[in-house]
Order: sequence, then structure tokens, then C-alpha cells
Amino acid sequence: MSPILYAATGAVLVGIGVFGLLARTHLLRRILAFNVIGSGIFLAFGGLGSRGPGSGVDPVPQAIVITGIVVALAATALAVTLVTRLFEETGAVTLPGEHPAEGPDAS
Amino acid sequence: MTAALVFDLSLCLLIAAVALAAVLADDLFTAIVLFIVYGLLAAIAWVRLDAIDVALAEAAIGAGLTGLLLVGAAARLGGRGAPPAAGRTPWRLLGKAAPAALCVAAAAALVVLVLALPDDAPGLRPLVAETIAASGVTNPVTAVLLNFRGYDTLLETIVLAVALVGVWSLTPDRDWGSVPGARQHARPDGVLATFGRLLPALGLLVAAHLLWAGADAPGGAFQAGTVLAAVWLVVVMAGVLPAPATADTRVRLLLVAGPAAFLGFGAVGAAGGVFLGHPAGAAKATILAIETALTLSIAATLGLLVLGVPRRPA
Amino acid sequence: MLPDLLAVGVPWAVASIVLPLAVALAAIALGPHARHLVLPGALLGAVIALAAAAQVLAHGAWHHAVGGWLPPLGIRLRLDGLAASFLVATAVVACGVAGFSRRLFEPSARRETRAGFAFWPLFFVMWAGLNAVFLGADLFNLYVALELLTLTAVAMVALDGKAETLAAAIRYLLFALLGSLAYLLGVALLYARYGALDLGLLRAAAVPDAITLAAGAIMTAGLMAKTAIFPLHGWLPPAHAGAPTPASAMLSALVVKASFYLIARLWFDVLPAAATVETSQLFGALGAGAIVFGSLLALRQEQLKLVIAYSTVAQLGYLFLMFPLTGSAAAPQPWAAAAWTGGMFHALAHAPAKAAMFLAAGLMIKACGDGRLAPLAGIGRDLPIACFAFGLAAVSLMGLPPSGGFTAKYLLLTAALASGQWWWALAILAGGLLAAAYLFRVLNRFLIAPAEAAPRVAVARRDQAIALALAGVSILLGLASLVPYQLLQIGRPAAAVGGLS
Amino acid sequence: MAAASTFLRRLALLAGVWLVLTENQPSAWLVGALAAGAGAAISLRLLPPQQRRVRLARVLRLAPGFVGGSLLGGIDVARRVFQPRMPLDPGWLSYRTRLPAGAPRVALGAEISLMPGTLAAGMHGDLLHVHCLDRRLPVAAFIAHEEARIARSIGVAPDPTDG
Amino acid sequence: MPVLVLSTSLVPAIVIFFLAEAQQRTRTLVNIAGALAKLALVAVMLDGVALGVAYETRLGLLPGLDLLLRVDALALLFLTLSAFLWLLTTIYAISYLGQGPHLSRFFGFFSLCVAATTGIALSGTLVTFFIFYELLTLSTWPLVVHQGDARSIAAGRRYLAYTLAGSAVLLLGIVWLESRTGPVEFTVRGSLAGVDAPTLQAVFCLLVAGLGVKTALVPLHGWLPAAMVAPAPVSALLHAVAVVKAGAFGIVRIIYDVYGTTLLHELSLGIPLAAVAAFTVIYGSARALQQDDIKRRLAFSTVSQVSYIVLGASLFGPYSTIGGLAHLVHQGLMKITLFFCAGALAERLHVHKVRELDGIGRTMPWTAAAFTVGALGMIGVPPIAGFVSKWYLGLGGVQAGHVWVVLVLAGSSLLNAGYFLPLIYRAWFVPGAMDRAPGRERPFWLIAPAVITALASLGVGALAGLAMSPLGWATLIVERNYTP
Amino acid sequence: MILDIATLVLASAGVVFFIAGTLGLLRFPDVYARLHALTKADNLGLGLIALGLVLQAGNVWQALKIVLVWLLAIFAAATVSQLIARSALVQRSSSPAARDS
Repeated sequence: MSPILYAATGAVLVGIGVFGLLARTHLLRRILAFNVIGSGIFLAFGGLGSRGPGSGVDPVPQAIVITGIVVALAATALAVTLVTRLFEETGAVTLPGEHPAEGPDAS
Repeated sequence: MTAALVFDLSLCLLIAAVALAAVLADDLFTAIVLFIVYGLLAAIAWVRLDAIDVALAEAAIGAGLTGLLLVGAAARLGGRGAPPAAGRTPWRLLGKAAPAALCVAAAAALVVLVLALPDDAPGLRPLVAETIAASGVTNPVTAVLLNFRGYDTLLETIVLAVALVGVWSLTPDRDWGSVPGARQHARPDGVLATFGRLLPALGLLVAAHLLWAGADAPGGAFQAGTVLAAVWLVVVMAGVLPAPATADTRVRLLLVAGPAAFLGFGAVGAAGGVFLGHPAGAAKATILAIETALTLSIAATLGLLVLGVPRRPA
Repeated sequence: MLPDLLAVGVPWAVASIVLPLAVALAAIALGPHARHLVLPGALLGAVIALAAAAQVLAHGAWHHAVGGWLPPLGIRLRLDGLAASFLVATAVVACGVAGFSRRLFEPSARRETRAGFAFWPLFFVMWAGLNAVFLGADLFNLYVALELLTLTAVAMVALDGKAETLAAAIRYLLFALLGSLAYLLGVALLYARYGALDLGLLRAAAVPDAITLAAGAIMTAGLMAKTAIFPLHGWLPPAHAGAPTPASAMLSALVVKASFYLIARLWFDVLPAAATVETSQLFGALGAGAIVFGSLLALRQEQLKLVIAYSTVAQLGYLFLMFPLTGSAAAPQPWAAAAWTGGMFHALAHAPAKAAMFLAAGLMIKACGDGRLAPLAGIGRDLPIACFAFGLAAVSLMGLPPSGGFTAKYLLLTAALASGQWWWALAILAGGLLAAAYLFRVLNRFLIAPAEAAPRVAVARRDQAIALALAGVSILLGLASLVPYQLLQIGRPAAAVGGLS
Repeated sequence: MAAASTFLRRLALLAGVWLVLTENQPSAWLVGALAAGAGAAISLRLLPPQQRRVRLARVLRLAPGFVGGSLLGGIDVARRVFQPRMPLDPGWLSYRTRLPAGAPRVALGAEISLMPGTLAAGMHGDLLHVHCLDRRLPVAAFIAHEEARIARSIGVAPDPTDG
Repeated sequence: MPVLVLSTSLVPAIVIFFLAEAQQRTRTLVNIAGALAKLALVAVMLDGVALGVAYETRLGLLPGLDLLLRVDALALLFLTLSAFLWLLTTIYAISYLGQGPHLSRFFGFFSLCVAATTGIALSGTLVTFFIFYELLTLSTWPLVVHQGDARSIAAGRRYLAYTLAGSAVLLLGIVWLESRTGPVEFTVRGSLAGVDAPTLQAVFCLLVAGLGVKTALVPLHGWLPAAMVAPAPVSALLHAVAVVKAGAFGIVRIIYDVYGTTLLHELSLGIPLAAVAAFTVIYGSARALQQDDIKRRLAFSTVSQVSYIVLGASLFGPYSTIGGLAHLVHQGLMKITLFFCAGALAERLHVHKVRELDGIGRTMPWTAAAFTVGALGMIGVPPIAGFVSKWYLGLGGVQAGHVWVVLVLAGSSLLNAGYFLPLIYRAWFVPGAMDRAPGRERPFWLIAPAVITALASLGVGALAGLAMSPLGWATLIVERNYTP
Repeated sequence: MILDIATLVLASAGVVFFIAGTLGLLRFPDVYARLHALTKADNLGLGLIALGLVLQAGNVWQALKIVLVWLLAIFAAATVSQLIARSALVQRSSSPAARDS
């Protein structure tokens, strides 16, 4: 039962992350939301991989998730650098055409 | 059994709550701190799933290094994005309601899908267990990462390297050729400096242990590399050692050593007929050798990724 | 001697991944000295790709279990006709871009420059990533390969370091990451359902139940975001137009095709049973929408590179027409093979044409010192070769004969009319006319006699010749289409059944 | 010569740590030797041998007080937390230390941070900034006491009257 | 052999593209050499085809889909015309353009255009035909906008809008047909047997509409008068050698070699087409009457005259077919004469309008004479070529039971007379301005081509009875291939 | 059995201190006071839990390993708390009154 619980939590995390992505315009928050989505997917992967009879965890999803975590870090590093550079060049922390930071929902 | 379920349930609720709080938090720094907490909680969840390797990676990389990256960026943005005092207007709330409803629906659908999956998971556990004797190691995760699916790992190390190239490529032109990261102002004999002088020897030992143990127990090149990277970052931030210039040949060699060793090994195998094929009987030796090279490169790459683009002192 | 080399003893497919990676690593390590490696590396890459294609033609499809581990445990590489064709297309474009970029990123006074350092590793890793996508037969491995592409592509977009391109790169990255994550979610679901990641195993096991369909839908949606199919195209034009010229060429010609390629693999190879008439018509509608809206937007641009970038949006639409025209295992269409081959042919023919167009455009912009259309007036006299290259590439994009674009269009049209889906035929023809409208808007400028001679920066004839050569390839593909056609048929998915005649 | 002996001592220490880490598996000895050697070398580079030698025995003599202080500190803070009124009187104290710069001062800072009611917050020259949870406690005397203990363990004798 | 013929203009095209602007002599040499070589090859093939030899080249494009080049009698008719006129037009163009800008580009596309025409003539399948048909569109566009001013660009845009839309329609028709039958070859008639009648009718309409654009059938003719801004040699090319002829030739191919007259008769498609053609004949002439600009008047005349060919083909009778095919050549000869003359007048005397023609008979007698021959031929005055084709067309109409055709022809001839005779009258009988002294007919090669084609128009009309005359050859074609 | 009970008691006590630390983090007035709570209480909590685990260790090496981990944690906590306090002080250095209020 428990593994499925974690898998379901992973699914919920995906939803939360996607919300963060849609509702937030601050780019660092979007990057954060991405990482929430990512780790939600990883958790779902791992939870689903631990189902079923027999002991132990399926090592293939584990290995895949480790790879995924590293890839996510690589992407995050590039994204964060892009955002700081954009800020240095333009002073913007959101994409052009999207609401600048105003109101609690836009921060 | 029931206690375990209660614990799992609470943990899951907590994880979701912290994640939601991180997404909703008004203050950027608060959001990032919550995200780091979230990562650590997720690591605990991985422990509960009996996936210690992933737990280590999630805590060190998912929460630690990612959090560090976000904190660094937020600091550089200097508080931009802190919410103004304005209250929530109904219009704004409506604007958020639509995506919220969408996401709730999507999450619900996903949960239903997950729950709908048949419980007799046809995973690869038995197959891995059957085959692991031939892999050269006894930690199944290492067997998958370095042997069965070594090709993924090879590409993954390239992903890291190329991310660093990408980060460096964003250097402002005037700063090109200098040293990554902001200048540190730690005092040479301060707390951090002392810490930075004492830690590396221990950190090296821990990393070596993780690397060596990874063959048979949780651990491996990525965890070891992360530890080394963290230690090195402390050393650099403490001002004990300067960060190297990006053009430093030794740094460049260190960066590519792991992927190059892995790739070269793969190419040798390919010439013998099997790409990334481990020689029969010597798999453990080749895996450890590759992992050692990878650990060094991963450490260097992760550390430099966190340090970010080179900056010339103003 | 040659047949021996083509046999499986020399794994050309593996070499096509290893070589560019090796060059990329060497480029990181060597810094400014790396430029001596660039051309030999690119040419060797081309030789390898051609050898792989020859191997497929001679010996049929080739599979390789990496590390000696068969799926489901291990990862398989698959070199079939489709993969080989894309390897060759990639190699051709990459060689052109490498030759074009060699002087662009030359170190100044023997000192490494920022862009000069970054470009070559990014370029070769991108090449390797493309090849890895084309050869991959494992869902998760494909994810890693896709991320390789995402990171290199985004970094390339931002290589100029201007504020607009930074924003474009971020927008691109957001879309691409979201797409990757969606894809990954689907992979997780499929693995949980079937316990396999190998395409072949999945095809054997897959049944069209709710989970499988949902996974397929999520993955497809993610890949569509990366392919920039209408209406998810918003990120593409600023990114492709803002990137440095060689990067624009690689991105528009190849990178967007990689995710399309995966969609095609997914629907034809893995889940043929899941494709219904409705889904395939929906794909077709998206494609038609892309053709029409992309073209109309291209028509309104005042920046040369934006015209070309919007043209990519439109051209990608053709690729999605192959889904309704091919039908599915459940509802096969007559002439499905023609439709499938036509779609793939379009993807292949578009690559050198679009690369040539971007390279030529880059030279023109350099000569004018201005990215807008207006200052191009009369540039036909100053850069005749580049203009000619642009014109030839335009011929292929408009689908006019004799060109690869025409062959593709002919096949798609035939399939559309043979299956009675005349509405797609109209979309195809309208797309051709619209393409003519926005491309001749540019071509007109070349021939205008300007009131006074504008000052032009000198441009090397050799660089113009590279653009011309690439454009020539896209034309040649229409005249010598028999061999690529035959190559594509080797290992063609069973879903794309039905003969040409 | 001094370097060699320092190296050997550190090597031995690290080797011990390695044995603990690997739970003394013989198969790990080779790796451990390499790792400990590398660790010792790095340590030598970052922390060159100094005149004052830290005597292990004396450092160990610090341990009981350390553990006891840490226990008291924990209990103290827990007590305050759980009391509804939270009896706090936080404030700052600047303590002029006589300990030589470097590791001894850091050790002092670390130690008082674990003791009840005190928290080191950096130095300005010889001034150690200490945050006190409750100024009613005899903080200064307490710090002086700890300073003296550390000084003894490294073989210097600061003037105990200063504070 | 077909490839060789094709390469006589393709190779010069490519060579010329790579020549520097200043290498004028080389360019001229390459041009003339290519044209002469082509003419020689054509002569060889004329002999061969007359004796029944078949020349054929196949290149596989896709499985079952070939690029087929074949020389048959009809192909050769068109080929001969284009080869002969290409030589003259090239000579004329070299003199006309002199030292102007972008000549390498101009002559490159010029040769490419002729290569495309050659390809059209030799096409053995629908797809091959389409490929060269499009190549023709593309290679003529740079010629139309050659001058690069706003008017040229606008005309080019209009030209493209018409022709590319036409090609799209044509392609739709071709692919629709081939999706039912497989690739269509011109000689294999009867392959359409399995296709239902409505489809065949619709496809025929699409094909003819597509080809009708280049043929300038009303209402698809709008581009032709606009394209008059192009230099005179280009107009000559468009009107006489390549573009409109390619369309008409295509319609002939569709009627005789794809559908066959029997099938078309069953589908009752002939009369509607004939009606369109007849309307175009009258409409073009009527519009020509209103034009003040000489070249525009000639352009509308082309609209009218080319439809004679379509008219002849759509009546399905042997005589009308012979008349139509012969007119393909005759109209070419006469119209190119007129354009050469108009170009020479514009170049030497800056004469553009009808009223400016006054007295040029004195100033440029050779030109005026050639013009007169061409114009009279157009009207249908015996023994000039135009008369022969009109005669056969009328005969064919009567034979097929469509007497109204004769009325159309008569009406058209009257209108022809109406817009040409005033020109001739002004040239010879109205005194012009005094400053136009004689002796402006230089250089020789600007004037000679017009004279040669005028003589040729006379010759083919007067000697129409010979076997190797256009009329004789058309008779051969009809007897050999199109007699049920 | 006795060992197990001892472990349970020690671990529970450890958890109590962890809770105290967390509560302090929430209740205490400023960042310095919070640091007090966090470092001291959590250190003790960790120590108690470690001690409880040592009792469960199969051999002396495992026990030593647990002790080693604890020592490392203390080392890190002591350092990090100082660092945080110092940086907080540096950030507030614009108002020197804060230093000895």
C-alpha cells in the first residue's frame, strides 16, 4: 500500500508544480516549480517501482531517478544562470510580455 | 504495520503541504527554504521506499545543490520578487482559480491513473537479481547505472559537462577568462576558513568511502562526487583556495576526465564488438576505475556549476 | 573490402555517437587549439553517417545491445532506414554548419573567446545528441538524449548574450523542460504498466488501455511542445531567430525534428494500436493549423530571420499531416507508405534547405549590418551566391520541383487524395502557396535595384558557397530521391503499410 | 621533518576514520590507504604544521566537560522553550580573548556555541561577539573558564583575569 | 539523346551563372554555342523521328515514378520552334541589352528557361511535365523583374501569384488523377479506364485551369499584360517561345495523350473548353483594340492568338488539330517578329505608344516591314502563316459540325485587322516627326532576327505544303498518333 | 531486551529534544535565539538518538561509526551556527545598536 501512496503523492506534486508554473511568473519560482514537478515524477516512478509482491525495490527506476536528478540539476543550473544574466542585463525577473512582479500572485 | 502506514501517510501529507507552501509562499527566500525542506522530506520518502541511493542523491543534489543554486540566484537578484503590500483582489484570485482548477483536475487524473495500475508490478527486480552476479558489483543500483544501463550514465555525464559549458557561455564578455563565482570575503583565520581547512581530508575520505561502498551498498560516483563538490565549495567559499580560472588546463582536463574515460572505455568495447561492454571477469575493476574518474569530474562539474559564471572583480 | 567494412563488424551507429562526443570533450579540454579538430571531426562524422546508411542498404536494419545486455535490462540501439536517413541529414547539415562556423568562432590573437570556447562543445554534443535520439530504442535513454539537445540548444540560443536572446532562451528552456518532464511522466507510467522501456518490447506488450493511452498522450503533448507544433510554437521564432546564425541553422533544421521523430516512433512503432481516427485527425488539424498560421505570421515579419523561423513553424505542420494520412493499425489508410515516407522525406528535405536559408540569411545580415528586410534591397548584386542559395532553398520549402520538398509534397498529396482526405490536400497546397508568398517577399528584395548603392560588409565567397551547397543538397534530394526512398523503407514500421503503386 | 611527522599523524588519524567508516573490511584497506594518504596530503597543504602541537590526550581531557556542557545546553534551551512564558533575556557580549588566532579561537567559538545560553557570532580583532540567551547567567566567567581549558590543552596560558 | 538536348541549354545556364559580369565575350560564345548545338541536335532528331526512331531517357524518382524524357513528333514540333527561336532571341537579346547590369544572371536564367521549355517538350509523363513546367515558372520570374524597379517587382508578383496558383491547381489535378491510376505516361492511353466519370471531369477541369494560367485563357490571363514591363527579349520568350506555349502544349498533351479524344467526347468536355477558348479569342482581340501601348496591344493579341491552339485541340477533329498544332509554330514566328520589332523601336526610337509610330516606315524600314509581315500574318492574310492555321481551324470546325467556329475566326480576324491595320497605316502612311532620320537600324543583330522570323512566317505559310513545314509536321503527328 | 528498552527511551528523549529545537525555531524572538534552540537542542537530540543506536550496533565498528557521524554532525552544526550568526550580524551591521542591545 505504502509505495502506491508515495506514487500518488508524486502525482499530486506534479499538479502542485504545474500550478506553480502556470500561476507564477517570477522565473526563479518557475524553476523551483519545475523541480517540484520533476521530483514528483521521480517519486511516482519510484513508488510505482516498489509495488507488487516480493521484497526489495526495483533498481531500474532507482537508477533512472538518480540519472533524472542529475539531469534536473544540470538544467536548473543553466536556467538559474540564464535568469540571473537576464536580471543583470534588463533588471527583469519575469519573461517580457508577462506581468512584472506586482501583487502577491505575480511575485 | 499500521504505525508504518500512519507514518507514511503523514510524511506524504507533509511533503505535499511543504511543496504547496513553497509554491505559494510570498517571500522568495522563504519559498526556497521550504523547497530545501521539501527536498529533505522527499529524501526521507525515498528511505521509506528502501531506495537509499536515491535518498542520498535527492538530499545532496535535489535539495542541497539545487537549493544552493536557487539561494545564490535569489541573493544575486537582491530581493527582487518580494511581494508588495497590495492585497489580493478578487480579479487576481479568479486569474489564479483557472490554473488551480486545471492543476487539481490534472493531479486527480494522475492519481486515478496511478491507482488504476495493476498491483502485480512486472518490474525488473527478478531479472536484475538473476543477472547481477555477472555485473561485477552487488549493489543493484550501481549494476544498473554502470553496467546494464551504462549508456544512460555516459550521456548523463555529458549532460553535466555541457550544462557547465552552457553556464560558462553566459559569462559577460568582459569577465571571460576570470574566475567563477563571486569574490569571497571570508577572513583567512575565521570560523569558515578553519572549517574549510579541516573538512577536505574528512570529506575526501567520506567520498572515497561512498565510491568504494557503492559497488555493494548504497553510494556511488554521483553521491561521492556531490560530497567532494560540497567540500570543495566550502573550501572555495572559505577563501582557503581560490576558484580556478575557467581557462586553467588542469580544470579542463579534470572536467572531461570522467566522461572521456567512460567514452574511451565504451569505444574500446565497441571495437571489440560490444559498445560499453565490460570485459568478462574484470567488470568490478572497470566499473570502479570508471567511477573514480567520474567522481572527480562530477565533483569538479557540480562545484563549478554552483559557482556559476566567471566574474572579474569590480 | 567495402562490404566487409559495412558488415556489422564495424558499428557505425555507435561511432556516430562516440565520435562527436569525443570531439566535444576534446574541444572542452583543448580550448583554442580545438579548432584544428573541427573540420576533420565533422568530415569523419559525415563519413560515418554515410557508412551507416550504406550498411543499412547493404545489410538491412541493425540492432545493438549496449554493454551486451539485451532489453528489458539493457539498452538497445536501432539503426534502420529511418534512423540512417536522419543520421545522414544531420551529418550533411552539421558539416555545412561546421565549415561555416569555423571562422566565425576563431580565437582572436590566439586567445580563447567565450563564444569560441562554448560553441564547439555545444555543437558536437548537439550532433551526438541528435544521433542518439535517432538511434535510441529505449524510452528513458531517449529522455537523456533529448535533454542533451535541450541544454545545448538553449545554450546556443543565448550565445550572443543579448538581453532579447536571453529571454528567448529562457522561454525556450521553460517549454523544453516542461515537454521533457511530460515525456518522462509518460515513460514512468509505461514502465509501471509494462516493466519495459525498450520500444520493441513495448510494442509487443502494449494494449490500448487507459494508462497506455494516457501515457502516450502525455508524452506526445510534451514532445509537441518541444517540436513547437502549433499552437505550442510561441517559443520557437524568437529563439531560432535570436540565436547566432550557425545555431539557428542547427536548431531549425535538426533539433526540432528530433522530438518529432520521437512522436513518430511512438505512434508508429510503439503504440500503433492506440492511434484512432480521431487522434490522427487531431494531429492533422494541428499540422494544418501550423501551416496556415505559421505562414501567415511569416508573411507579417519584418526581420529576415524571423521570416525563416516562422517558416519553420509552418513547415513542421506538414510533418503532422502524415498521421491522418497514414492512419493507424486500427484504421489503415491506402497509400500509408506514401504518406509515411512523404512525411519523413519532408523532414529530411527541410533540413538542408532550412540550414542553407539561415546561413545565407546570416551572411546577408552581416553584409547589411541590419536584420530587417528593407535594407536587403539589391543584395542580389553583392551576394549573388548567397541569394542563389536562398532561392534554391526557397524552392524546396515551397515544395516546387525539382526538390526534396516537392517529392515529399507529391507523396503526401497522393496519399491525401487516394485516401479521400482532400481537405489535407488543400492544406498542403495552400501551404505551398503561402510559402511562396512569404519567401518571394524576401526574394523580391534581392532583385530590387536600390536607389543608391548601400554600403556592404564584405562576405567570404566560401561561406556563401557552403549555403549554396546545402541548398543544392535539398534540390538534389528531389532528383535523386530513389535511394533515400529505398533507405527509408528498410525497417519501416508495420503501421505504415500499403505500397506506392 | 615536522611536516613528515604531521603527515604521519594525520594519516594515522584518517586511517582510523576510514576503518570506522568501512567497519574494518579488509577488502577496503587498499582504497583506504590511498584515500587516507590523499586526505593527509591535502590536509597538509591546507593546514600546514604549526609550532603548537595539539596533544590528543589533552584534547580528550576536554571531552567530558564538552559533553556535559552540551547536555546542559540542550536541556537549558529545551526548558526555556517548553515554558509558556519563555524566560529569555537575550543580549550581546563582547569578550576579548587571549587565545592565538586560528584553530584555538575557532574551537572556543564552537565550544561556547554548544554551552548553555551562549552562541558565538564572529570576531572583530580580539573581540569575540557572543550572543547570550539570558544575560542573568554568569556568561563572562563561564567563557573565561572555557578559554583557560582550551589554552591548557594547547599549552599556552592566558591571563585568566582578563574578560 | 534527350538528355543531350536538355544539357545544351542547361549547361550554358550553369556556366553563365558562374561567369563574372565582365566576361561578355565568353558569355556570348557559350550562349550561341549552346543554341547552335541544340539546333543541330534537333535537326538530327527531326530526321530520326520522321523515320520512326524513338529517343527515350528514364530516371527513377520514386518507385514507379520516373522522370521520363522522350522525343516524339509532337515534342519535336515544340522543340524545333523553341530551339530556332532561342537562337534568334539570344542574338537579339545580346544586342538589346548591350552592357546592362546583371547580364550573367539574366542570361543564366534565360538559358535555364529554355532548358525548362525543352524539358516540357520532351516530358513523357505528367509529373515530368509538371517538374519542368514549374522550373519554367521559376526561371522566368527573375527575367520578368529583371529591371528591379517598382513596376517590375509588381509585375513579377502578379506573374507569380497567377502561375503558382495555377501550378497548385495543376498539381492537385495531377496527383488526384495519379492517386487513382498510378503515374501517368503520355503514350499509354486508356490507363484512365478504371476511374469514374465525375472524377475524370473534375480532374480535367483542374488540369486545364492550371495550364490555362500560362496559356492565358480568360479569365486567367491577367498576368500577361502586366508582364510587359520586362525587357523585349523576355516578352518574346514569354509570348512566343516558352511560357504561353508551354501551357498550350500542355493542354494539347492532356487532350490527346492523357485523356484521348474518345474519352473526352464521352465525358462531353470538348465543347465547354472550346467555348472558353473561343471566348478568349474574341475577348483578347477586343481588349487589344483598346490598348494604346504597343506592347500591351501585342500582349492582348497573344491572349487571343494562343487560344486558337486550344480551340483547335478541343474540337477533336483531325483538321482542327492540325490547324492548332501548326498555329503553335506559326503564332510563335509571327509574334516574336512583332516583339522583336517593338523592342527595336523602343530601344532605338523610344517608341512605346501607338501614336508614336507615325512615319517609322521611313526611319526604320526593315523593322517596319518585318512588323507589317507579322501583323498581316496575324490577321490571316495569305500566304503568311497565320492564314494557313486559320484555314485549317475553320475547316476542322466545319468538319466537326461546329460552324460557329468559323464565325469566331472571322470575327477575330476582323478584330485583328482592327487593331493591327492602324499600326501599319501609321508606320507607312502617316508622316512622322522630322528629326527621325533614317539609318537608325543598328546594330545589325538587333534588326536581323525580326527580318529572319518575318521571312520564316512568310516561308512556312507559302511552303505549307511541304512535308517538313510546320503544317506538314502537324499532319504527320495527327496521322501517326491521333487518328483513331 | 533491556538494550531495546534503553534504545527506545534514548531515542524518544532525542525526539523530544528535536521537537524542542523545532519549537524554539518557531517561538523564539530573533534569529540568534532561534539558533540557540536549533543548535543546542538538536545536537543533544541527535546525540541521544545516536547513543540509542550505538546500543543496537552489531559490533564495535558500527558503534564507532555512529559516534563518528555524531561528531561530524556536531562539528558541522557548531560551525554552521556560528556562520549564520555572523552573517546575520554582518547584515545588520548598519544598526550597531543591535550588537549590544
